[in-house]
Amino acid sequence: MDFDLSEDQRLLKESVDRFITDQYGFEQRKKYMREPAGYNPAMWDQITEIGLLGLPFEDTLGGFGGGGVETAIVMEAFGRGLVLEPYFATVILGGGLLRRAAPEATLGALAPRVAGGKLKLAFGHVERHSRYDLADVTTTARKDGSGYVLNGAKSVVIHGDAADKILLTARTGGERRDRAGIGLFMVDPTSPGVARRGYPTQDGLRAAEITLDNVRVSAGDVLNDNALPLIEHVVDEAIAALCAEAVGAMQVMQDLTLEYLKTRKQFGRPIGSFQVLQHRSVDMLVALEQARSMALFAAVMAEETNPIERRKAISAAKVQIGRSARHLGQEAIQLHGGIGMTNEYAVGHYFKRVTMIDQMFGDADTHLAFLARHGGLFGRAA
Amino acid sequence: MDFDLSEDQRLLKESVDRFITDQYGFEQRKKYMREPAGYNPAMWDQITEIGLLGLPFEDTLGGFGGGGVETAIVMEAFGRGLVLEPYFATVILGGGLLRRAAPEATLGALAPRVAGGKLKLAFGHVERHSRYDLADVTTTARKDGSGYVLNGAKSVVIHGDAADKILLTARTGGERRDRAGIGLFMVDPTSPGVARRGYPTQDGLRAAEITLDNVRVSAGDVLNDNALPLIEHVVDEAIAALCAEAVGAMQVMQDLTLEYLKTRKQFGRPIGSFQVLQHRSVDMLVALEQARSMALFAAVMAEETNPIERRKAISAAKVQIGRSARHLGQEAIQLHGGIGMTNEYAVGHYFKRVTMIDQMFGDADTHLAFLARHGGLFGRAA
Amino acid sequence: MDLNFTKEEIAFRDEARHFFRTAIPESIRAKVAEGEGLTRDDMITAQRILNARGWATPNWPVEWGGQDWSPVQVYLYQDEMQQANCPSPIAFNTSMVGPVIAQFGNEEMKRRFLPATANADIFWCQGFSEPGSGSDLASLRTKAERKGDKYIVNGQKIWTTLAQYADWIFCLVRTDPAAKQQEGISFLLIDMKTPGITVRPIVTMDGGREVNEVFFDNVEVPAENLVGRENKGWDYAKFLLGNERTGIARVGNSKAKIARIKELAALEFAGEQPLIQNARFLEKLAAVEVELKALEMTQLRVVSDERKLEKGKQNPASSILKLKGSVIQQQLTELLMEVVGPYVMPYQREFDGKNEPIVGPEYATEAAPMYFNYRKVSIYGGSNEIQRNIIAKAILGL
Amino acid sequence: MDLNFTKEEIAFRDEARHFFRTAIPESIRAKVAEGEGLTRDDMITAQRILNARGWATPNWPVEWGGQDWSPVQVYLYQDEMQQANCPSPIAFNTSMVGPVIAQFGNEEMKRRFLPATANADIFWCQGFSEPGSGSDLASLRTKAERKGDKYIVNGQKIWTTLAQYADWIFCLVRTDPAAKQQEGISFLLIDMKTPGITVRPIVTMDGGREVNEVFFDNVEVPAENLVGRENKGWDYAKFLLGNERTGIARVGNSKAKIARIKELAALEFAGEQPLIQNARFLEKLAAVEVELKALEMTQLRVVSDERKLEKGKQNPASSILKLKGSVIQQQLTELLMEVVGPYVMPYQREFDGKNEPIVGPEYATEAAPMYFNYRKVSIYGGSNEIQRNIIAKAILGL
Repeated sequence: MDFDLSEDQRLLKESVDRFITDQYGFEQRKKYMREPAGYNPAMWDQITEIGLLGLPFEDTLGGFGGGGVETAIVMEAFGRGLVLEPYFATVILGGGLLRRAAPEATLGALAPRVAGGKLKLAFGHVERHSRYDLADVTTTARKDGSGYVLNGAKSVVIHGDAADKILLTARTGGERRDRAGIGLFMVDPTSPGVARRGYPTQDGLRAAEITLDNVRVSAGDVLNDNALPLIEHVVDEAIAALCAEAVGAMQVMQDLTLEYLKTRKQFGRPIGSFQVLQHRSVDMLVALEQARSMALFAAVMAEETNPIERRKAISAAKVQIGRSARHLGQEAIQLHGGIGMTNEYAVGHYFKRVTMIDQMFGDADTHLAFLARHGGLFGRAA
Repeated sequence: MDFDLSEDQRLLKESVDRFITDQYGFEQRKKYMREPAGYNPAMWDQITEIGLLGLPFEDTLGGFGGGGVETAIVMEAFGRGLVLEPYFATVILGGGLLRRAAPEATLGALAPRVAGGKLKLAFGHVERHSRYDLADVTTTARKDGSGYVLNGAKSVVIHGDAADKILLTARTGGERRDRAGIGLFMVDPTSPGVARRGYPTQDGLRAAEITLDNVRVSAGDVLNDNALPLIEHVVDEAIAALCAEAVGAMQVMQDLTLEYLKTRKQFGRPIGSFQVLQHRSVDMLVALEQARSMALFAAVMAEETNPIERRKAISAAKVQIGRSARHLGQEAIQLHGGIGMTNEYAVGHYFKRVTMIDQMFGDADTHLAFLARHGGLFGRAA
Repeated sequence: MDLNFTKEEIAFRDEARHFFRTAIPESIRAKVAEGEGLTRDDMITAQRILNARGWATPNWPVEWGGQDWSPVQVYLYQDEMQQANCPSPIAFNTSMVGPVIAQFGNEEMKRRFLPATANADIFWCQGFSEPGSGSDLASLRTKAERKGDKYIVNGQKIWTTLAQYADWIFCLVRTDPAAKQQEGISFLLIDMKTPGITVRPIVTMDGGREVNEVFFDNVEVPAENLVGRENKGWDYAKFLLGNERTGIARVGNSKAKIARIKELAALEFAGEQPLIQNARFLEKLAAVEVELKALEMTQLRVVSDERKLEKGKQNPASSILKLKGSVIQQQLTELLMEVVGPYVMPYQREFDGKNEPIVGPEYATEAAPMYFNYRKVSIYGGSNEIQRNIIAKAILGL
Repeated sequence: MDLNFTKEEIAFRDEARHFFRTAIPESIRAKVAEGEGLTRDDMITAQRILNARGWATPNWPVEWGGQDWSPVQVYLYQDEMQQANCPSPIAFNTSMVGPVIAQFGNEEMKRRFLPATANADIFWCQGFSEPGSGSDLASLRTKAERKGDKYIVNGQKIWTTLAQYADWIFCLVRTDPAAKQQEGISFLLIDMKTPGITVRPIVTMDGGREVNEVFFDNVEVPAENLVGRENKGWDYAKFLLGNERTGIARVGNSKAKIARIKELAALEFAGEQPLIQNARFLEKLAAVEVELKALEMTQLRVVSDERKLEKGKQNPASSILKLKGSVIQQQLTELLMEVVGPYVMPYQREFDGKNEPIVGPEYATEAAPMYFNYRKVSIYGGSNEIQRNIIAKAILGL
């Protein structure tokens, strides 16, 4: 066992960290957010240049074959910067789906374009009443010649308004909530019958509602007609990535809070000298370190091939991150007092981001229920 | 609405409080515990003299017709003293069952003996696998002439070894866990076929295991052959009484802790001057006041005739008391440090008592589940 | 002891329930239920309806429009108002500056301000906090120098709620810079239209614009706008902060939120069932309901005790009302967010956009902003940490 | 980064697993699993089995019987030992006094004590706390006056765990009453059979007799029993307390408890189902499992970091191990009590009674006492409050 980063991982970390430090200060980010796209295209180009867009792909496809640890390195840094660009949607979700669920030809054609920054992706899986159930798909895919015709709607498609192509689930067979019969399709948002409406999210990112009215999908854009287990694996990888991002965001909240406690004076002394605030900072540290540990666990377990073991581990991580982030975030606001409530100050933005991360792909209690249903993490006595 | 005590209630409170203050100091209690019976018969006589044993009965039966508030007044004081005598078993459970579930003739014959301190009672309702379900009765009552023959066993019968008569449930019909067909019988523990084994409980009180091997019960001792709803009402009253007792015990833990914080010195100053311990004492106060409020609510709602409203209110109180007592008790021990862990010092005894109260008639989470299942406390919008 | 309401109390409750649900426009109550911000007009409209009935200022002296209600009536009035999602009377007017003027102002000042304050002809805001003085209010530095029949005010206030709506501001200002912290402070009424006053909004993290900075640059204030005596402002501020102990728990408000949560949980699905049938969700909600019921009982204990206590004394249980009340309010916003699920994500506060149709169910829009916004309830008005400091000293004697 | 164990590490783990589950008598391991107290003989038996294999003192210098294990091996050793419900080597011997003697004692002292300590031929106890000095250890007052080649010791120690089993006690004593608190303290080894020593048991609230008061009344101690230099005892004590940072989380122990809880939850019924099928119970347990898994990962991060850190430095994450570990251990005792249900009530510790047959299921007997007893894990060895003080200063710089 060895927690040290490899030489390549260390170099990756250095370059991502440098990018965030140099380009993603809080004031810089405010400017990026005001761009028409809701993010800064120049930053997208820089992310492309550093080579991060190729993360999940083999080098023959323009990538560098990164796994869970590499993803965590990038996403933790992005969490520190609260990166606005559609990296998670394009690379982690989109790239992951291409890699795990698309025919080799499609992967071969698209991966280089993703890696080169030419193709932005998004993944539509939420529906009006699906909540967090990936199998709860009512959007229909009716076979039509060699292709399909789609009808339905997808909600809260993260960075759906920036995407050049939308990957989405539609039912090719079976009943609502059946695990079988869930196809994965690629849709051009400019095609006839596709309506797209973008909007900002609570955390300053972007999402879109997508409606599909007799949308024709050609055979080449049918990625998979029965894809749920593969989608689940990609979602597990995505959750692991979000865990790492949340840890980055939590670290900043912790740092900001400590900084504030050391400088803000009340009753003639730094408020960090008050024992109550000291102890509560320590409990924040505990929450942070526990979350960091589980994000690491998730990064490693995201590659596990036994699906139940993998999903249990990922659920456990999502529980820990959700609980730690809620506790740490609420305390960070509380210990800042009034200034923490304002939009001008950074801490609230991190708080909003981790709150939204808890909502993505199932909140802490939803994952706790899954974990409990499958017997927990530790076996009975040997 | 009026929270003031009536004149009678005030007099009752004064006399019970005086009894506890004079007779039930912690060192005195230690001595009583070493008596062969596990309590002090002289105290039983005093309780009789004050007239507390007649609490639930009408004055024609030697009592004073007390209700929920009177019960709470007595039990809160008894909680402060950690009273060892079988008052709860005899009067609250036994007296309550006689009053609500026995034929008038039986009540008329026995109530004066209870009120006069001549008849101690206990109630057997727990079985090996029943947990907290009063309807989970496997002890059988087979009709035999005008009486019944009982077979089975009852567990953890509180003060069962002191009781002159044991009231207990046995199934006269229906299947295990059916609500119908649960009879209430009175058994003489010295009768043929009854085996009784007494033992101390964790909190220094006493209980007994009772086994029944073809025990004949005459018609006069069959209190009721289908009694569950009535038993539930008595158990609700008993829970309300335990809530009041727990509040008394919590108040003492709070007082002991504050006293300790003010006198114990570390690092050259009273530890109560440390802000962290101040804030934690305040959170203990919050727990205590919330519990006190709900014990009051329970005292009043114990008389409610709509069984679902009554049971929901009582469950809510048991939840609050269970949670408050666990929090306050654990903190009381923690803030005392080592001394709080010892058997010589009082606080641990209160902690053990409130821990056992949580176990009686369903722990906090069991009652929370009941409450949730029945729609909670507050209605939907009018 | 009788915890049932008397026949008269029940009649009063029913009267209040009927009044709040019929006299106050449905459109305004719906906004309160959804957690949408009220406009200035909404607030004034509601207050004038209450005032027309004499119910805007029940806590004031009777001669100035107050009601001689029992504590139980006051409780029922608040509880029904909050449960009906009726906006409370503007707190700055009715709970804060009004009682101070009624208690410490001279006759001239009372006549000038009290009727207009009750009827919201004047919309007040409060100038207490300053950038350097959060929990440590007494360290404030905004200065008022007496020059002839005027005070010249210079300095800055912060966290001034609804200053953008306000006609007047009541301020704590330092009139004696040499005096020790709490001495040398005065209580001054200032017309917001006076030259030299600048209001700068502070956007909160939920996107709300409730709070402001207010700058004073050589603002001339007539000396007659001084409340009571110079350098005694700290006493008046303590009087002000000591009012309204019971409403602070906001029990009726939390009851309305629980009703709302149950309503919405019947519309949202978790798997094949509506969420309202999900045992785990119900248990989480029930756990808060228990705490709320306990808090309501605690509040009633305090209320019922009030008439027996000396003026100015408090029941120890009253100290926990704000602490526990704030936590319950916050927990309920968490549960509301949980009900909504993925649709909490779209950000669609109207002033941000172009009045496009709503994304997702309408009730989803305010769920996350309300969660973010409610973090304030344990910060403003004396943070929960300060509350614990005070209780530890005043009640526990530590 | 590779979080898999190497082939060598797996082989070591399997070897440890096999050893602990076969070499240590089942009867002893069953007592640990049930939470029953071990007898002195049990503890010595287990330790001698470990020592025979060289596994009683892996953390000692190799020349005195230690193992040159990697941090990962140390972790695996502890984890497997705890999971197998094997008693840990007597901590006073192997983690406390042994390393101090090995580090600071002279050759003569090492030869005299170390082998006997490793083999539990001497059973040690620890004399640090005093009645007046709980968390404030440096305020201790037990006094050792040098008289010729002897020290004369007078004073009192408290919370002395297993003093009733001990042959020797290692004590902090004040040798220079004039010096400032932490100076003037020495580290002294005292034979418990010396005249003038009285041991008085303190019964804890669970009925246990683990801890004692130890009184010293003119106890004569040969000067050669002084460890290191006079008045340097505080440094040695700090060294001692700084050891064993990782074992303190007791992750393996908590894993064993979870296994036990699941085993018992299959035997107990809640309604028609065994408790192990009750969703709410499983979620409560799973919530603790998540925290435990996180703690295990935290511990592994610390372990893996150890070889890279300077001797004496710590990974910041190490600071949370005791805090979180103690809370998890306590939560698990609550869940164990919940599994057992009404049968937690009978009190039947054997020394209290007449060896009657057990009431209720055998596993029920220790559930409540263990809950009561485990309150100590957040108190002893530096309370969690003191831990937070230290972390706030040392790690957070507050």
